[in-house]
Amino acid sequence: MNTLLPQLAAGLATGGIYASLALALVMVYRSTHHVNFAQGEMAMFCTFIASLLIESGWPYWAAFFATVALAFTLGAAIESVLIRRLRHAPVLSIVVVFVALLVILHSIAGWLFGYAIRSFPSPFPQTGAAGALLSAHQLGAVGMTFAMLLVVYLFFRHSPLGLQMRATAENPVSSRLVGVRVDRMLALGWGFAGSIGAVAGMMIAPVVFLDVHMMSGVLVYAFAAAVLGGIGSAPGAVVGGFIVGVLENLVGTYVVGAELKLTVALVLIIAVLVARPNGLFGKAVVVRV
Amino acid sequence: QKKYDPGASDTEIRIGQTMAYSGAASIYGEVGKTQAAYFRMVNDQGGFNGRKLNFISLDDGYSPPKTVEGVRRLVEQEQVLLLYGMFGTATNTAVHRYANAKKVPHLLLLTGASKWNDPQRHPWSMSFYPDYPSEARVYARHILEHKPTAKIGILYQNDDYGRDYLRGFKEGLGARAKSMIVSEASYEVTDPTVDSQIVQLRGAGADVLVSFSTAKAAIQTLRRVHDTGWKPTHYLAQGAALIGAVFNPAGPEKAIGVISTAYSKDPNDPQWENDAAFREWLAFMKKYRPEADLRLGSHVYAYSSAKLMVDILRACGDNLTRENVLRQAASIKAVQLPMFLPGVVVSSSPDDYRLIKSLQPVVFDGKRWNRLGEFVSIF
Amino acid sequence: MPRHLFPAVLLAIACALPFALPSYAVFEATLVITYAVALLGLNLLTGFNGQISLGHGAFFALGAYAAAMLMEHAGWPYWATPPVAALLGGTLGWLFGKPALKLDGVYLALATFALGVATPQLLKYKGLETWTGGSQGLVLIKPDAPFGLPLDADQWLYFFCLAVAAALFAAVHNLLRGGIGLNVMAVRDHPIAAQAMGVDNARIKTLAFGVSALCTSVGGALSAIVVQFVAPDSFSIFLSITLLVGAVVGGLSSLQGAVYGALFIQFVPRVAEQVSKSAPWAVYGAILIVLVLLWPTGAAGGIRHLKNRFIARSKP
Amino acid sequence: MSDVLLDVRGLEAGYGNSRVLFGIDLEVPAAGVTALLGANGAGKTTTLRALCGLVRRHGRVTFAGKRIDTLATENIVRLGVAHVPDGRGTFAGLSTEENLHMGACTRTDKAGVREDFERLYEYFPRLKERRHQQAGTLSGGEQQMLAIARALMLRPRLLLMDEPSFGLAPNVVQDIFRIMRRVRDEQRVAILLVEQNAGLALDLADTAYLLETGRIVLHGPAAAVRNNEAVHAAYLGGDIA
Amino acid sequence: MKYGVSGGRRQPKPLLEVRDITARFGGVVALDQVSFDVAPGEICGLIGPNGAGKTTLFNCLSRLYASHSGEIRFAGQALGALPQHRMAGLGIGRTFQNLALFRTLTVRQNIAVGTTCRRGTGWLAHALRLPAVAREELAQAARVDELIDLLHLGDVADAPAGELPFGTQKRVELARALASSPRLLLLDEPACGLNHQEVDELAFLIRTLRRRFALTVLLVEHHMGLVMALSDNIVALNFGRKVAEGLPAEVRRDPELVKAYLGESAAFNQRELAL
Ligand SMILES: Nc1ncnc2c1ncn2[C@@H]1O[C@H](COP(=O)(O)OP(=O)(O)OP(=O)(O)O)[C@@H](O)[C@H]1O
Ligand SMILES: Nc1ncnc2c1ncn2[C@@H]1O[C@H](COP(=O)(O)OP(=O)(O)OP(=O)(O)O)[C@@H](O)[C@H]1O
Ligand SMILES: CC(C)C[C@H](N)C(=O)O
Ligand SMILES: [Mg+2]
Ligand SMILES: [Mg+2]
Repeated sequence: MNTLLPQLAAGLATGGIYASLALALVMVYRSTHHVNFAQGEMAMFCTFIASLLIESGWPYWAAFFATVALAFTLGAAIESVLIRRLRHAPVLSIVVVFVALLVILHSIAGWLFGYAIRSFPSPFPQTGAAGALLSAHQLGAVGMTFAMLLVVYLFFRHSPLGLQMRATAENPVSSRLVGVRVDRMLALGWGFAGSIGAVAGMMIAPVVFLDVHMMSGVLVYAFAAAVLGGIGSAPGAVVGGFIVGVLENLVGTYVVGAELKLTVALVLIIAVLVARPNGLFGKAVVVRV
Repeated sequence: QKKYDPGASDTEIRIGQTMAYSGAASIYGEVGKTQAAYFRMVNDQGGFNGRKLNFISLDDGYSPPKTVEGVRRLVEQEQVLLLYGMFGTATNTAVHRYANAKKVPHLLLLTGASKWNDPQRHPWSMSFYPDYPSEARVYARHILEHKPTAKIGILYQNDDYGRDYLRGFKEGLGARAKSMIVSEASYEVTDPTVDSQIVQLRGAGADVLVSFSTAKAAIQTLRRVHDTGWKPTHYLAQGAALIGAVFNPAGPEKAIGVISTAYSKDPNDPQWENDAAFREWLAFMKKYRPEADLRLGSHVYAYSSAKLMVDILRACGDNLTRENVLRQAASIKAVQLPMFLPGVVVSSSPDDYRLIKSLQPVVFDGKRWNRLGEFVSIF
Repeated sequence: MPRHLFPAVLLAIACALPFALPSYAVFEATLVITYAVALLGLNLLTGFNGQISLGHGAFFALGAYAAAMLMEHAGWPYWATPPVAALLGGTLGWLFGKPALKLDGVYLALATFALGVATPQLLKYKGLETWTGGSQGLVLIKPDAPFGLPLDADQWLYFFCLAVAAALFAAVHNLLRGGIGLNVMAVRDHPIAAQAMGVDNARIKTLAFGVSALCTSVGGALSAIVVQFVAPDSFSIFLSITLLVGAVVGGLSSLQGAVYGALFIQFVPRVAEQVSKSAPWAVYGAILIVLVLLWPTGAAGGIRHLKNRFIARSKP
Repeated sequence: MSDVLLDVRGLEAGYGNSRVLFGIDLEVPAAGVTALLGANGAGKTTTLRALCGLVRRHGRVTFAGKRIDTLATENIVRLGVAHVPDGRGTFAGLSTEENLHMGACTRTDKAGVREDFERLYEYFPRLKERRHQQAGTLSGGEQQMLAIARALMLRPRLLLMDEPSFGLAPNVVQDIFRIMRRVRDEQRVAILLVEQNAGLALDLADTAYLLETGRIVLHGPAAAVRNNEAVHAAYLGGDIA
Repeated sequence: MKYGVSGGRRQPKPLLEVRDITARFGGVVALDQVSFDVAPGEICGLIGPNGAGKTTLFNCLSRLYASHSGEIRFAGQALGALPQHRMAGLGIGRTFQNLALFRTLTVRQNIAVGTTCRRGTGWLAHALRLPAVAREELAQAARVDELIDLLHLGDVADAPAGELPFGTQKRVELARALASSPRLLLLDEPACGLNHQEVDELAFLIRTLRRRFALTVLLVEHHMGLVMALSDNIVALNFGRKVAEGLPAEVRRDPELVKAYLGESAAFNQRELAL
């Protein structure tokens, strides 16, 4: 049996997973110029809440949108309660706070929700497409990723709010000087990123199953995908996600075996970055002297 | 005639442990918590011989250097009488030599690597978990007997756990290993999915799938295998063959036909519903671990292990020296633990540290485990 | 305050410590020293040179395995292994610094992160199993004090590590206080201007990477000697992150910061565990956040600030 | 003289532990130009920053009768205070056009914004040529034009200008002063002008203040200040004309 | 023209030769076939409208932009193949239009970085703090102190450079550039943001420096008073092309330049310097 096609399909499906979380990273990067390492855990946390809602009898879509809204609030709250106070702190201090958030959310989730692995429903039909390359859920999740991409892309490209967010991330002082409510923009950026993350989580959970560790693996790949695409570029994140997913599978199957596939995939990604230091779709911000 | 080593006195016995309460293996932290709960129950019932158990369980995050630190703290600062039930192969390996040099009992470890059964060189270390390679040999033998023409695909976790199994399995197949195994695929615990590995194994034409994996990968495997319409005979390591923690989330119908081995009662198996031992266990759990998730498999293990520990200490009487603890641990005579399958007895002798000596091959029918032939002794 | 007073006092206290502490605490103090050496390297790179590394655990692992394999397979004495770890770490760090030149910001962060992620896999790799011990790792033997010194093994190792650490701290201190140190910081503050002033950015950055990896490797080697065990699970990406956290919380761009950071790495998780068994890392995270809010530039920065305030107040 | 638009009383400001302004009193009339002169490091930039709430400040500042010394920067701006900051404050990663859009981001009159775009491109044809270019790659002078244009996009009532001629070619400097005159007259904008080219500034201004190490040491009608001996020597050069 | 080395550019060997330099950024041609010479000891003014390409030319000279066509020779040596950081060692020092100080370093440290290219000791020597390092540092400190005095930076010598007023930062940049003992000094708008008196002082300073350190200066400036007073020779750019070259008195009357750059009536709003 030829495995190339199924491997490609499996790669695309996992790639879609990476892409969806990568989009959340891009969202927060674009609106704050930080890479939020806690993004995955925020998504995991929200997915747990969705799971609780569904278990307590909510219809899927009601739980879905409630979770998206809640994730928005969570994101915005973290920004306005915590990150805001660090506005003048060095970048690495903020990175450390992200790490702190990551371990806090992870630890609290373990404490609240336990360590058992749970199934999470998919909104897409459970067609028994035996033998098909991709399941309905996988197709649906990829579709959802594209939908989010479109929204993020149009938002930043063509909406005044998107422009203000980009400007805020780049130069908060100048933004204030043209009347942008910077605090609100940053909170919104975190909120949107939280929501995207929650959607990503709810699309990922049916595939990888829901537990507190659900995102630790995904985050590594999502980070790689977002950076490969050129952090800050939404299409880049999605393309990056697919590339990482497929690359990893092909390397694992045909080149070095599963043991070193992540290593080799990462080496290849870094090689690409050395040739294109701003990622595939990123553009350099030139600093003139 | 009372005799004491550090950690023991007229009023208490100190027991030390490091456990993965955090980190990638934090699911095993539940074991430590249930063991603590068991000791609490013993104390509530008055302890024994007037002594209370003081159980000090530290978090090592499944990181060996942390284990070293923790164990040294337990032995040198907290002055425990013995180390008990510590989790993980790498972590225990890190303190293996230390415990033996210091002559501190290092008992009932939660790891099934074969190195723990080495009474000559490391008399102070003893595991309580079924030996991984031996279990793997059971599967190998089963395949050789029932499906001698099998084309085998193996999925294993890329660490000492998976590799120990893999080694035992190949030994079990012997000379036929080369021809029968058509593909091996490993995964990392951190891999988000095992889809690619499943595609690879299926692509190699395997009609028998052997998974030496832990819970998460096992669930994903069951689901993926089912969804793609692949129908191999599926052997699954007993640590991941759990109805509540693995089959139910994956969908029990997807696990029909899974073959594994068992030595204890699966609490999510309806056949034990009215079993006295099960009910006692349930009552204990309800009272002392009310927040615990009973779907996890680890509570039964923890309960049995803690009970055995208490039995060993009881057997020591008033001679609570480290040497005596070890002597008692190494001379257990055919104990039937309540939550173990009827017929699985625990025993040890000074030159055989393997406590669990037989396993029951079982097959899952979508609801419960069914015995598959007789007990198999493992050596 | 005379320039050398602070390190001198510190050294004096450090020398007295093992006689005042029980052997377990001496062991812990030795671990603090090994982390401090590792953080010294990270601090040089990330604090002084502005190159972020999310993967310094890799160099720590390199040093640890170099030491362990030399002792296990080649029968080397423990004291001969740190120089080899230094050489290896320095060379590999320098080599890694070459492609890293092209990258900065998140792109460099990813590259180093990848290094950290790949480390345990490489250590487990089957092809190297005969030397690395695979996922089982290698178990070492603890050395006793030589020359019949009246010290137990823990005390002796403490002094051994302290000596190595003091030498490295002194060397890095020398390096950073002169012209080279200025160049290292100039490249961080304004690479274009630095270049125009005649600073060879590429050289400075790769060498900074090399020296940084050298220190961290030595830290790893010492830690292997002290812990007497190496295994892939000890060097997961979590170690790299922990090192970064330590470096930041201790205070970047300050050599003292490395010591504070090491204390944090060694003791804060313990404190957190004592506060809450059920969610220790939530406590850890909370402590981390409080520290960063309190001292955005790390403990070293905070202490400097307090000192300035004190001096300002004590002046009429 | 027209009524006072911006009224500053006892303004103090500083950075960290160091104080820079020690009680400044200042008035800017509506539709008038007020010049603020001072040596290097006197605190001119800090004064403008303090008015906008970019640095910690104390004192009483009223704008159009409303206290603004407690407001956040963005809310001050939304009242109609535009600031051409020192160092230009370019959004380096955005295009020239996006930078201008940002200037108008609080405005809701689409037609007016479109009109202003045309007008500003007419003032600064160079910016029109470069409108899709990443603003960070513009030359220094081009970025300065952009900063001025961006501030004008707000259609402010008060314009705080920190060295508008900074890095501009002589003919562009003349243009800028012409533009300032026009916005003052046509749009009735009040201007607080910090400018090293004191000759031009005093030509345009009605009143002038002289700042020395954080204190106003001299103020009065521009012509009078121009004739002050000390001012003349330091800011204008040569003999009193 | 009291101090000008007039006729210097007719000497057989110019210090700097710029030949047909072209620089492009995407569609923008920032420099288009620019050629000119600068004689040793000369102060050459480089003027032109905003965006004419002056800074770009500086960046080509200090090799910040590596890819350009044409040739630049400094003291007879082609710069094309040399890495950027060698420029300081060859004797080309520069300041920047937009401040480029090391913001967290003190003024003294900033200036000391300028002496990098005069340092011979390496990493190992520093780590072991060999006597040679101490000797070198002593010499370097002397040089730094001299410049601090010369540029009146004594009061702020130990303050972080990023917190100083603009004009002071410009002086620090100048000191830093001088610390490398350059032969050719590239000044990009040094008078920007200075008041009249400060510009006067700057003019005086530049002349003093030239004499004292035998400098050749290439000066970009929009302050016509300063350019006209200082320059021996002026090169004018517009849209990346050289549009005029000659003595200040000639160039200031060039009708095209007046229109494109100086503005009507050629009134130098910055009055002539009293020199
Ligand atoms: N970010 C800062 N941190 C600390 N001190 C500062 C900062 N910015 C300015 N200062 C100090 O405040 C004082 C006033 O500076 P300010 O920039 O207001 O002067 P200015 O009059 O605008 O001068 P210039 O002509 O240079 O623009 C200076 O002494 C300067 O050192
Ligand atoms: N990296 C770049 N990308 C795109 N365009 C650039 C880049 N660098 C310079 N330019 C363009 O080249 C032209 C020349 O710029 P340069 O900075 O050399 O002008 P300048 O003469 O120094 O002007 P000013 O007097 O305003 O400083 C400008 O129009 C600028 O927009
Ligand atoms: C199932 C577990 C007991 C195995 C564990 N991963 C180990 O390290 O041995
Ligand atoms: Mg100013
Ligand atoms: Mg310029």
